[in-house]
Amino acid sequence: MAMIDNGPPDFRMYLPEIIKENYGKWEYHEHVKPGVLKHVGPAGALYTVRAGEPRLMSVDTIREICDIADEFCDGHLRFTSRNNIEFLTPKEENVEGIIEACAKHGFPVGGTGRALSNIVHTQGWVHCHTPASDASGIVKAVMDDLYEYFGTQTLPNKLHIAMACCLNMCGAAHCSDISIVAIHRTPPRIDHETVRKSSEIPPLVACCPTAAIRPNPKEKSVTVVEDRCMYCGNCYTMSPGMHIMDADNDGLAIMVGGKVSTARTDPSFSRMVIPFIKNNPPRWPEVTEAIRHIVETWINNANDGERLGEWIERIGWERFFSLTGLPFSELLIDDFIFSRETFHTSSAFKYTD
Amino acid sequence: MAMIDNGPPDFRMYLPEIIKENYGKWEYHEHVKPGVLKHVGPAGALYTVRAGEPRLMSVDTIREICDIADEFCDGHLRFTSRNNIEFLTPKEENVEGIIEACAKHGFPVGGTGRALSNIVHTQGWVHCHTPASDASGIVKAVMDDLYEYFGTQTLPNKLHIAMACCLNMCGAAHCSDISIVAIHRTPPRIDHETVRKSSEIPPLVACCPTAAIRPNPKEKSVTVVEDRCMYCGNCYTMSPGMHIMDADNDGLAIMVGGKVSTARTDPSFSRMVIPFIKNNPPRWPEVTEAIRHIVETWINNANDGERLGEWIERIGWERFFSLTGLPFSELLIDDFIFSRETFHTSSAFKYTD
Amino acid sequence: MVENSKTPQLDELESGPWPSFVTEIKKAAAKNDMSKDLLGVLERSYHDKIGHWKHGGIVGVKGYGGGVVGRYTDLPEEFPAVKEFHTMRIAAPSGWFYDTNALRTLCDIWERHGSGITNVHGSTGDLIFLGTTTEELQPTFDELAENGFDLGGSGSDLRSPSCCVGPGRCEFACYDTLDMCYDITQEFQDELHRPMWPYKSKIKMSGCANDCVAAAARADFSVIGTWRDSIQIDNEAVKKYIEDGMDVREVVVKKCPTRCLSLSEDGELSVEASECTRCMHCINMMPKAIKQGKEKGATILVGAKSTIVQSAFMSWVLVPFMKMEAPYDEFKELVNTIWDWWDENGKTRERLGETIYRIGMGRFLRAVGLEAVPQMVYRPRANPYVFWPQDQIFAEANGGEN
Amino acid sequence: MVENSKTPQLDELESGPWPSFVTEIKKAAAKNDMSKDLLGVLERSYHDKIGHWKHGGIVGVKGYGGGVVGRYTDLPEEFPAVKEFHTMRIAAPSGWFYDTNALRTLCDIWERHGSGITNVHGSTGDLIFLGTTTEELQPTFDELAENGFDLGGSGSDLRSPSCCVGPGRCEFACYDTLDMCYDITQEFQDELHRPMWPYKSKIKMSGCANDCVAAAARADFSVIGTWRDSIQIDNEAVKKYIEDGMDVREVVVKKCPTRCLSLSEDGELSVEASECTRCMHCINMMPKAIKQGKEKGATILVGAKSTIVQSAFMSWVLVPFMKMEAPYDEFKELVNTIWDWWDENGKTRERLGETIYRIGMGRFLRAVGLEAVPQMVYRPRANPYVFWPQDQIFAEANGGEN
Ligand code: SRM
Ligand code: SRM
Ligand code: SRM
Ligand code: SRM
Ligand code: SF4
Ligand code: SF4
Ligand code: SF4
Ligand code: SF4
Ligand code: SF4
Ligand code: SF4
Ligand code: SF4
Ligand code: SF4
Repeated sequence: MAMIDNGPPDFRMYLPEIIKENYGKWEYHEHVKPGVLKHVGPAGALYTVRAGEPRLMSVDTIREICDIADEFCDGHLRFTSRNNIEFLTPKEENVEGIIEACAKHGFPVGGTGRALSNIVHTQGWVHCHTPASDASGIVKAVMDDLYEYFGTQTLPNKLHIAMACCLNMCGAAHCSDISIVAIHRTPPRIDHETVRKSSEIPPLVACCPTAAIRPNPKEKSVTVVEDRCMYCGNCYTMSPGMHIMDADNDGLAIMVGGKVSTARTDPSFSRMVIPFIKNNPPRWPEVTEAIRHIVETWINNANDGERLGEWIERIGWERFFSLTGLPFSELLIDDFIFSRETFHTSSAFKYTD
Repeated sequence: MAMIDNGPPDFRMYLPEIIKENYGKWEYHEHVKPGVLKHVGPAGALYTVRAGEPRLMSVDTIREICDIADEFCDGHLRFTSRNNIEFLTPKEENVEGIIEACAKHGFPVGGTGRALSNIVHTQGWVHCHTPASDASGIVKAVMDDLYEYFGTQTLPNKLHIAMACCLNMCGAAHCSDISIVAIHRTPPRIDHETVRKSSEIPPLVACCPTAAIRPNPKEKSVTVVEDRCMYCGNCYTMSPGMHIMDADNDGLAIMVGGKVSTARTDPSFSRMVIPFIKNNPPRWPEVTEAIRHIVETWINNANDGERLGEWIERIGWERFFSLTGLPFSELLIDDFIFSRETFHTSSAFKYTD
Repeated sequence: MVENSKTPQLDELESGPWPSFVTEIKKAAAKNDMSKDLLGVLERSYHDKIGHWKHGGIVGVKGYGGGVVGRYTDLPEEFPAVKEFHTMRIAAPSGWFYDTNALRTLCDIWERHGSGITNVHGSTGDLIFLGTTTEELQPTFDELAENGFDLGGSGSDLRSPSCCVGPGRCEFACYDTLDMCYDITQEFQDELHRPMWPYKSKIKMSGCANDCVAAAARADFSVIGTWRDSIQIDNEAVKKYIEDGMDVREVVVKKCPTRCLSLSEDGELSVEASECTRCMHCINMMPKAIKQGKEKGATILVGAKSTIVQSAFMSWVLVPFMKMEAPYDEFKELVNTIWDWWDENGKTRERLGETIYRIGMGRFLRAVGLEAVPQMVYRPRANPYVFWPQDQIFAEANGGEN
Repeated sequence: MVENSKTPQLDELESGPWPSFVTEIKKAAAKNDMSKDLLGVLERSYHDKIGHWKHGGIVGVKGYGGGVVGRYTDLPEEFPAVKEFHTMRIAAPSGWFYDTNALRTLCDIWERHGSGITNVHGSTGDLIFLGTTTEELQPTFDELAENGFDLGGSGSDLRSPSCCVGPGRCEFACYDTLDMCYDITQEFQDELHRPMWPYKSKIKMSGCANDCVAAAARADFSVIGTWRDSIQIDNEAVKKYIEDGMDVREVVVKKCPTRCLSLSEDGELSVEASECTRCMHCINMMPKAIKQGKEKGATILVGAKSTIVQSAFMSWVLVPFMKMEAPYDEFKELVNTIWDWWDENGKTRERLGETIYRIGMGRFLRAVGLEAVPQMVYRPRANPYVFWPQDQIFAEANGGEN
């Protein structure tokens, strides 16, 4: 058993020489051009070429990436926290070669500075058991549609989009500039047989955040007070007998305005602005259109340097709805535990029609 | 039974002529001097002299007030939403006479503009059944102490103080620049005999906001899980057998920074900054001292026009604590339903020692 | 200080410049035994650091369920005159306007029937007769009624509505607060006098967003005056303020919360009207130069209350703009509809705001038939936990719109 | 598009400029049956608009409780190769630094044992091997381990800690995120591999408040680099920015959230250091002219998590400033103490933040022995509902301080 608990490999093994030398001593950075960063330290400069990848990758594609890194970076590279590849080299002269190689292999270069970066996303229909939509497919469609903003740096500020394929919201969708969240909308359909066989009743009853689940002694299973259910799917995680997926009624919600950095304004949650868009695979045109519309309204109205949420908070959410023309409805008003803090406890607001 | 449901007298009967003429047509107002307002309309000017009163008044004192109004105001007067008297007259020449008469009868003139106004307060030991302190006594002590700010208009902005004598917080103590709130700190002592005789058990159990009350079938009464009790006294309102008053442990908390107007900033709650000061009648010197200290720190540090809470929100609450030197403790951190919104979810804060 | 005073502690509260309530009680005590005993009970509280009043059986006057708060001292042997010591809440005229006749009449009635001590006023806005016996309640009421007065609310009923001075003395009043307060109080006499709800309910009216009756903090229905169109700027008057030494940029323009004011180099002030939230700041600072808009009315907010039980709530926007003119039918209908809903859905001792919070704005709005507007919230929900109306989504699934 | 393709819907996702995951699956499917069947299952989902995976029995490797997520298709007859299709989470090196050797080794192992499909990376930060059979789990693990790799977390354990690139390529790193991440991951191998808690727990490290791993949003322990002293301004460099056309007043000074920067007429920038909240904005805008302070360390925040069950939480301040140097003992002790408390007090499926919220910061702080500081809250409580420690107040009543 000597080989358990290795832990991850020591990252130090993988650092290029220039990083070892400048480690912790970096002085400044420059945006050379979209997708290319230059970091300078006492031992000289490091060039980074950032390129988008599909996240879901075959081993062959990873090998192609390795080929590029071998050719231009002495075999050194890293991935970013948003699933981009970063080719690392001290040689300025290699930058163009990397860019060309990326183009050849279909890896778009960009995602730096005031750009759209890659969408952080989750499993969806590819692998998860509770999704209300696919993740990779929507991400592909949205990135295709907003492609122009990945390779340029002309947005008001960074644009970080996230996609989560159910209400568990894996990733940081709850604090992203834009998040696409797949949602269920109907109470679980109970398969008593499976519940009986596979689940203990008390924890299943206890798991429901709205106390909608009651024991059903007759069936040795449970019942759901449908009126109280908010379709979170937590019960399905507890028991495979609580079928939450619903082909007709699952779909997507759009939330906007979150961030995590403290620059200028504190971290903030994303807020729901479109409660539901039907699943329309394979390219979800209503989703891509809605997102483009929000992004363009932001571009056209924000001040220089304003993240999406900063812009909205400055103009007020009522103005966001009037500028985008998105319909407001009671579905967008919080009615869970922390709703009180969202209520507009002031007669100072802007009119909209 | 013809005489029930009269409703209040029609206010129109009581309006002075100048008000009838200018009714709804006022053009502007001026602060003539502390305690004196001039309102101008098409029919001419109305002078108001505002004077403090103790709120608890004998009929003889009211008659004295009437004497003044008869002499100078043709019998017209009103009271304000903060328990001040307002003598109303179109005659500028009467203003000084009113001021002198007020002085003679001991009614301080002031409370207008950027001043301290009268303290809105409640019954306390004078009449209520659940108080954790007196109200009138503390108000008297605080107004004596801050007297200089009632008759001048040199504060950064208005200062509206409220006093509530138990956690029911009658009045608007929860949204005042400063509020003095009397609090209980120990769980109710149960008089089973009285509970049995006077109270139904299920509503008594249900009334507790923290579910600390359990039925006690043996005693045909209830028990309190002391660890869960937050001493709100709601159970005492439901049943006289749940004694919440406690001579040794009741006392006062100080909350600051609330407001209700929307001018510049939205209405906001007052926040606890001193969790407890012992009852020290008859003049509660620790309370008057604490409040004077907060007021002076505000005066010395706020920008022109800043209400107490606006000033604190601008500098940050951590800075408020360091400037005032008030000790911070976990008692000041919310742990009830809406606590989450108070947690500092950002690494951007100011250091204090 | 009196030598050998029986109230050494209270005596301490007669010194100092602020008028003393102790002096007041003593003044009444000179003529009245109840007040004398009140002084005794109170001195005892100052000594014991504990209250000496308890509630007991329900007391009141014929035909009413509210308006009287019953109190009994727990020291009846020592202070027999306040064995029973109930307060009566007297409905005050709109804006607390009186003439001396009215006040003297009230004083005379109270001197005859009670302690001779009052609160002018209680924090809901009633004039309070502080303390009398059970026996005297009805006679007091009868005299009051004969003279055109009435009781206010207490218990689980509508509490006495109150309002700011408004058009009676203020250029900022966007509707007739005084008239509306009188009108609705008359309209809802039954709700006010006969408790029937899960808990109390309050209505307060301020003529503008300065909110001089703190309606936003302490009324289940807060009616705050506002306007629909642009503020009106008189640039001649602006120049006058500047000449008189006001730093308009610093104290007005920079403090506008929405930054929608601008001051040109040559002192012209202008506003981007659509972005103004009508916060009142600029108007407060330059009442002669900036006037409110012309299309006036009120915002209706709901839900405020103090701390017990769920936490304090401030009122939030329900109707962004409503014309506010007699006979206030739209408002009355709204209030009636909401009371009905609350009466049906509220738990005992649950205020309107708490009921809406518990059940959810979505369900509340659908039930009372109001359309959701973004002005109701500072920001939309941060969670995806929508309670989807099932019938609606099934209709959609069968071909409707999403 | 392929004629008579079996995957007409997925084929649509091969067009467009962004690299296609469908192309990737097809690439793997050319060599591997599991991937071929994955393609089939996925196409079916695109048709049915529903997922076709279910969880089932717990699967894993010897000695570990986590690291593998078991999955089974609900269409095993049609797609037998993915009857079992479990993912393995491979612990990634700090900052996701690799060399091509390491990556190729991983590719080779996965080609031998699994679908040949990966996620680079999962959103917690693991490199994910997407899909293999139960039988192949142990052999895959064995080969990984032989080559110096290991599994990451899953289930109710510590999830794989992750960090930003930090000192590896960023001048803003206030501590060695890469080293700390490696160090604590090694330290907590047992917690990581053997689920034992009420629920999952996560640690993420960002070198500064830009928070490039979104630690504040999604880690029970968020370690955010900061400093104690003043930012350092190089006014020569400021002038250079001005010369180069930057409107420093507009884009830096005016956007400082605390308004603690000032720019003199002649272009000298200065800071009122005590009022700076170290938000990073000015430094981000002028990295050559403004440097962080010299006394560096980190703020420890706790409690972030996404939506399920009680609502999403963002992390809040627990320790305003902690030196962050190997061997990170103070941090490790803190984390251990808090885990113990949570283990004892947390309910099943209740994250740390939710447990603290339910039990209250006061009780939590007393239990873990931390002193309350105002930096923990945006503002103090708005209610007077203090849970008074009864022993403490009785001690006071008997003569102590208040
Ligand atoms: C490489 C990466 C860290 C890593 O370990 O992988 C990184 C690297 C840098 N970030 Fe970041 N950030 C990275 C994810 C993030 C994230 C995380 C996320 O979105 O999930 C955030 C938080 C975003 C948020 O608030 O929601 C993030 C918020 C920032 C900010 C703050 C921006 C703001 O104004 O709010 C800065 C400062 C700036 O851009 O001026 C910054 C700045 C930087 C700098 C300039 C730091 C430096 O001096 O090297 C790096 C180059 C950025 C660029 O793209 O121009 N980085 N950065 C991540 C690249 C992700 C990607 O592929 O796009
Ligand atoms: C694989 C991954 C998504 C991805 O494609 O990247 C993932 C996949 C799952 N997550 Fe997650 N979560 C993943 C990162 C996250 C993150 C992001 C993070 O860790 O930074 C979050 C939000 C942060 C947080 O922890 O709150 C996240 C919040 C959840 C939750 C909600 C937890 C909560 O407290 O709110 C659940 C629900 C649960 O635990 O039952 C969940 C549950 C799940 C399960 C295990 C669902 C289940 O019950 O079986 C998913 C397994 C999918 C599969 O088929 O493998 N996952 N999950 C991510 C892990 C990969 C990795 O190890 O690198
Ligand atoms: C008489 C009274 C109304 C009444 O019907 O009784 C009143 C009358 C006026 N108020 Fe008020 N306010 C009165 C209680 C209030 C309250 C209620 C309270 O405190 O309970 C508030 C809300 C305070 C809060 O936000 O917590 C209030 C917030 C204001 C404001 C907003 C101030 C701010 O900057 O936040 C103004 C505007 C101003 O002063 O510039 C204002 C302005 C005025 C003006 C100037 C309006 C006018 O044009 O006539 C009146 C003279 C004010 C003065 O004192 O200088 N009045 N005013 C109340 C006098 C109370 C007293 O005796 O002191
Ligand atoms: C007399 C008065 C205080 C005063 O001295 O001014 C008062 C006195 C009492 N209030 Fe109050 N409240 C008074 C205005 C208020 C206000 C202010 C307002 O109405 O604008 C509030 C805050 C606003 C609100 O409604 O929330 C207020 C919030 C409460 C509460 C908490 C209600 C809540 O939902 O949070 C209680 C508790 C209860 O109802 O059991 C309460 C209960 C009580 C009781 C009835 C206590 C009891 O259960 O017996 C007090 C009777 C005292 C007595 O001996 O007469 N009183 N009470 C005020 C009424 C006088 C009047 O009619 O003018
Ligand atoms: S968001 Fe939901 S469906 Fe998507 S990977 Fe996470 S748990 Fe699975
Ligand atoms: S989906 Fe969520 S709310 Fe509905 S029954 Fe299941 S656990 Fe409860
Ligand atoms: S605050 Fe409490 S003690 Fe004071 S009057 Fe109101 S209910 Fe009575
Ligand atoms: S005082 Fe409040 S918390 Fe304590 S038992 Fe009574 S109702 Fe419950
Ligand atoms: S609320 Fe407005 S209208 Fe009413 S008195 Fe105050 S300032 Fe005047
Ligand atoms: S009313 Fe308020 S928001 Fe409108 S212009 Fe004046 S200061 Fe600005
Ligand atoms: S979090 Fe700070 S230190 Fe880490 S990469 Fe981002 S900017 Fe650099
Ligand atoms: S770090 Fe932020 S708060 Fe500090 S000076 Fe710079 S911009 Fe201002």
